[in-house]
Amino acid sequence: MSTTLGVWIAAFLTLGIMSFLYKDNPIYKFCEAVFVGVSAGYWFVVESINVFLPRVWDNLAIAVNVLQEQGKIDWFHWSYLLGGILGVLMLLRLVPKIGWISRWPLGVIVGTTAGLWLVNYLVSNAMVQVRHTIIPLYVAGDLNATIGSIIIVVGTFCGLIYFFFSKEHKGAFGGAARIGIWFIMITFGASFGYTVMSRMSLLIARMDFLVGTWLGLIK
Amino acid sequence: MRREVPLIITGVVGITLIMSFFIPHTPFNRLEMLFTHWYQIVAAFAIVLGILNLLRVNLDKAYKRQKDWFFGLVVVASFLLIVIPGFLFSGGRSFQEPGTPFFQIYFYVYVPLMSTMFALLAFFVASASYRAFRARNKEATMLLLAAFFVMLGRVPIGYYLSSWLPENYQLAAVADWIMDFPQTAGQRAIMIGIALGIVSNSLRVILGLERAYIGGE
Amino acid sequence: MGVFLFLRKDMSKTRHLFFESKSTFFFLIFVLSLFFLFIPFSARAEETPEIEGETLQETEAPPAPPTDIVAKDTPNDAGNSITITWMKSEDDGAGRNNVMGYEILRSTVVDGEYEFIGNTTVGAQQFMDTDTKDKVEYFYKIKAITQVLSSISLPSRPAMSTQQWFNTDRINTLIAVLTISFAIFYFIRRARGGRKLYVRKIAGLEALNDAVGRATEMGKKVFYVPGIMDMNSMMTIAGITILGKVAQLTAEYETKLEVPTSRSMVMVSCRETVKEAYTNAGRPDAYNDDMIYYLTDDQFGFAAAVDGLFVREKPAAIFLQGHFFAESLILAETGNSINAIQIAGTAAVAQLPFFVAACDYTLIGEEFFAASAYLSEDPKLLGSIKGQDVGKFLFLLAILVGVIFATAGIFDLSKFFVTR
Amino acid sequence: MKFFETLLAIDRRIIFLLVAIAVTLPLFSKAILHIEVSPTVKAVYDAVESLPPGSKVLASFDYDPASAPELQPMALSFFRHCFSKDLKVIIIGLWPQGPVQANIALEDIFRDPEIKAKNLKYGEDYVNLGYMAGNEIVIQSMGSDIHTTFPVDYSGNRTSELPLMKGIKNFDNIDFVYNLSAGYPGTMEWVQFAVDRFHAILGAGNTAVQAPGMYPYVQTGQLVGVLGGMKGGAEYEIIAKRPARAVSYMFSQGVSHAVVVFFVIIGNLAFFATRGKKKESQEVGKK
Repeated sequence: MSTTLGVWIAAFLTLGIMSFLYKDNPIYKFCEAVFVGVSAGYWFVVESINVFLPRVWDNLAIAVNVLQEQGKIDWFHWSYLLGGILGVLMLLRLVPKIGWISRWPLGVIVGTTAGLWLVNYLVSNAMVQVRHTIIPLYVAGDLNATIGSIIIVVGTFCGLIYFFFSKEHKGAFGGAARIGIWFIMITFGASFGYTVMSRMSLLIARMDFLVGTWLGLIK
Repeated sequence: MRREVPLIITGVVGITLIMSFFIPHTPFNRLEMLFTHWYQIVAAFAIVLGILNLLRVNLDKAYKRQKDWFFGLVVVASFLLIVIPGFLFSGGRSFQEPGTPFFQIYFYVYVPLMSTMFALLAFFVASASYRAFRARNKEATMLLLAAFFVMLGRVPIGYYLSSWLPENYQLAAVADWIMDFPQTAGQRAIMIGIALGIVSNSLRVILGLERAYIGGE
Repeated sequence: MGVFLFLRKDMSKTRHLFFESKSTFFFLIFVLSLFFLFIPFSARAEETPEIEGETLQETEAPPAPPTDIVAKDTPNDAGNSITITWMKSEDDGAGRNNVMGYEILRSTVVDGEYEFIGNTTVGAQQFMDTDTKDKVEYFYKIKAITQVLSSISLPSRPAMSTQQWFNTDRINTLIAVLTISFAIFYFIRRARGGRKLYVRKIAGLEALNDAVGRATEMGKKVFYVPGIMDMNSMMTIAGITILGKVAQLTAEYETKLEVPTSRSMVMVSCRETVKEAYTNAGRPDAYNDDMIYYLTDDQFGFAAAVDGLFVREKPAAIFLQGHFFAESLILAETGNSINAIQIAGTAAVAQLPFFVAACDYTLIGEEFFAASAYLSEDPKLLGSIKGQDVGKFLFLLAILVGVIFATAGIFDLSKFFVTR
Repeated sequence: MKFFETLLAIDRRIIFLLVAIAVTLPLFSKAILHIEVSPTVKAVYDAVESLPPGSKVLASFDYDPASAPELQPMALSFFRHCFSKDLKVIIIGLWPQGPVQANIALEDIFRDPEIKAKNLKYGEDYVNLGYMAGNEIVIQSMGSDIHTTFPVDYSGNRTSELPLMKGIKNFDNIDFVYNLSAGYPGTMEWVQFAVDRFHAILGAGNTAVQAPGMYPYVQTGQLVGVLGGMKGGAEYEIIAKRPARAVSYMFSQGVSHAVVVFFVIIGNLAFFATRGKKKESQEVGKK
């Protein structure tokens, strides 16, 4: 059995969370409260020291330094001041009367997200995938590759048809959409099957901690 | 004013960032990074709002002796338990180095909680598959079969069950085959669809047609 | 929309749709046999690359120098880079075959002193100097080296790095962005003109009303979780838009709504949205900031807390709409265990299977993004859906034509989709 | 029939209990099961194997302790492979806890006498540049200059003063990129930025959940190969002929899997068995 205090605390918290599987109980409530408090605190510290300090403080320090030593205005680093101002505007939410100003930084962030996602997903999801679906159906002398190609092209094609919104899924079109949803279901099934293993691994490691590290039953 | 200004900001920023993808010239080549950093800065500021809300709700609960008030106090106490050593006693910027008080709490309290919560998925995956994988209709049958073969093909049991078959018919090969072809095809259709959905949704946001996130007057 | 119905817990509703018992059974057998038939026939060839035995013969003569040194501004970049190409030494891979690599030398004066700036392996014919000052002329020499000897090429003509205003490598992406955007604009405009557009039913969205209605009947709460990501994800933004519609319903039905969030900014945005929805529904008095609250930024801390809320509050309807990761199944299974109606939606492909398995309805990928437009019934937004269908049609057409051409060996259309 | 009906409505907690037993009991056994190496794992192994000694390898640790059970074994066998082939390893992390996991792995691997004998030096044979906030933007910025992206390493040394980092400017000077990923940012971002934009050669280890999502990229060649979950880690250990932790957990893995498969079969049997009966009673009801 472990003689480290930390290991005992960890074991208590592990069992406390697991007890939720049986039913909600005070020990779980306690662990849950600890979890919420500690994790909120963890991210608060990390965001402050790992993001706020280097992004705002350090960049402005560089900007001021350049100004003092070279007398030049370093636009790039000064622009972080604007980021800091946006952050302060966000905090104006705490003042009910002018809280609506916090919509400005929100607008900047949503605009950034919309612009970046539009291009990046179009390139990496759509164009690249379309490109790799444009393949010859028939591969001379290789039956597997031929069947594989056909499945990929037909599956992608029909799958996309399923997502058509402005046309009723009827007749041949509906048939294709139907085949499409079969492919989508196979995708889901396969991903799920693959996941079972992943999740079991996590539990194995946790159980190994309990019976091995904590209780010392496994040599 | 309360509504128009943020919408205009959103539109201008969005279009600028789309343009920056095609323009290698400065300052456009740096905009993506700059705006992402701004987001991080705003998020770092905003976390204060969340934390204040969390503390207020829980202290309120304790003060008014509402149901489970004790656990409200636990939330506040454990928040302070990590924040105070984090800011004051863990060597400033090297607060995450092994050995600091912050790291000890991280390692012995936060990590086990996180790992265990994650590990609960093993149980949930089992109960969900028991319920969901039934051959109720053709679609469910597809789901079931794909899951069944992949599940078996990925572990040694699958090997023992099918080792008498020729190599390409063994469960591992079947699983690989499903993953390589039908799975890839389905995934691709979903991915292309998502890309189009994002293009359309982003445009609606940039054009100000979709503005729920901003609120009203 | 039977696809989603098989997932409902209430089986009696689905029975009429797909319950031809024998056919399903035979179908199972049929598909099973198909799986086995389609398995690859030939073994995967073990590829063992042959390594040629290299014989390093040391000779007294130096290697032939590289020739035709060409230095050019690297295209499509933000400057500070020059690309150098050359014809390899005659003793590289041929001749005496003793070249071991090349060294790249640089100078700002053609007959000045050349400094070493980098090296390449044998056989290379290109090097990118990424440390140049813009608008300054540079000359390059390439040195072929053997184990002991070396020979230097003639200098290149001067080259200068500059910044470009347009990335020509991305012209196809620009065309794609413009085409699809134009299609969307066009149909938004057309919809404005009052033309009615057909949009197929999306089962999960049809059920939205029922779910909130059920919560009202049972006198229980509605929970809405907008994912665990911040406003830097389009999925969060889409989730918040759908929240607007759900909030409008809960306001109308006078049902209690709770929105736990994992990010502070999402909390801020959700408050704006819900407040606006309650005002629009004519019930601003029923709105209260405490309906939307922050828990923790942590993925599993958030999941633990929301799980606790689910089992204690026992909501009748749960909406999981946004950007989710592994916690998806933790939330959905717990929601399932308390018999809540669950409607999920996400474009996180890896999480979709779990929502499909544990929720009553799931908005899959593109459906999730179309949801806000679909729910609004605003013709302009519906027009944008029609526009994205045009994009889909074009991609389908490209695949179809491209595959036909590729199979016939006429033309490789996939070239147009190469992205850099 | 009654039996099957009870079975259909079985309490989830019984399933939970059986899963717990299935996972725990095999931990006490020392059995080693046969493990088939899949082509995508072999591809990653071959890519590393084909690198000449002295090649520079970039390893990005994009996961946290929660996913360590799946990814840590991959980190260990990857480090062992690299160091035994005298490759130079540069460690970074896009997740704050990633570089910490890398240090834990290094500590483990240096206990191996074979690796210890090599007397590896920090700064010359491997470096840990630490965590950098910014997700995919970090990758993009590394594409132009790694030194400005990571001005200092994990312990605060100037990156430009580390001997290993001297000749390295961007992805052009990196021979192989290995990414251990548990989500976002992760392999998808490495593909989108390092591969699509800067033509890096990328291999990856993913949680088993993510791995299927990466198959399209493997198929297109954007990704050399991918290790999926603990099984992928075990396969790598097998192909490298160094069975370790992942291999030893495989027995538990197998048994727990069998239990789930068993439940799926039972569920379907019960479903088919009770279905006919339900139909009858419904028809009776109609009359």
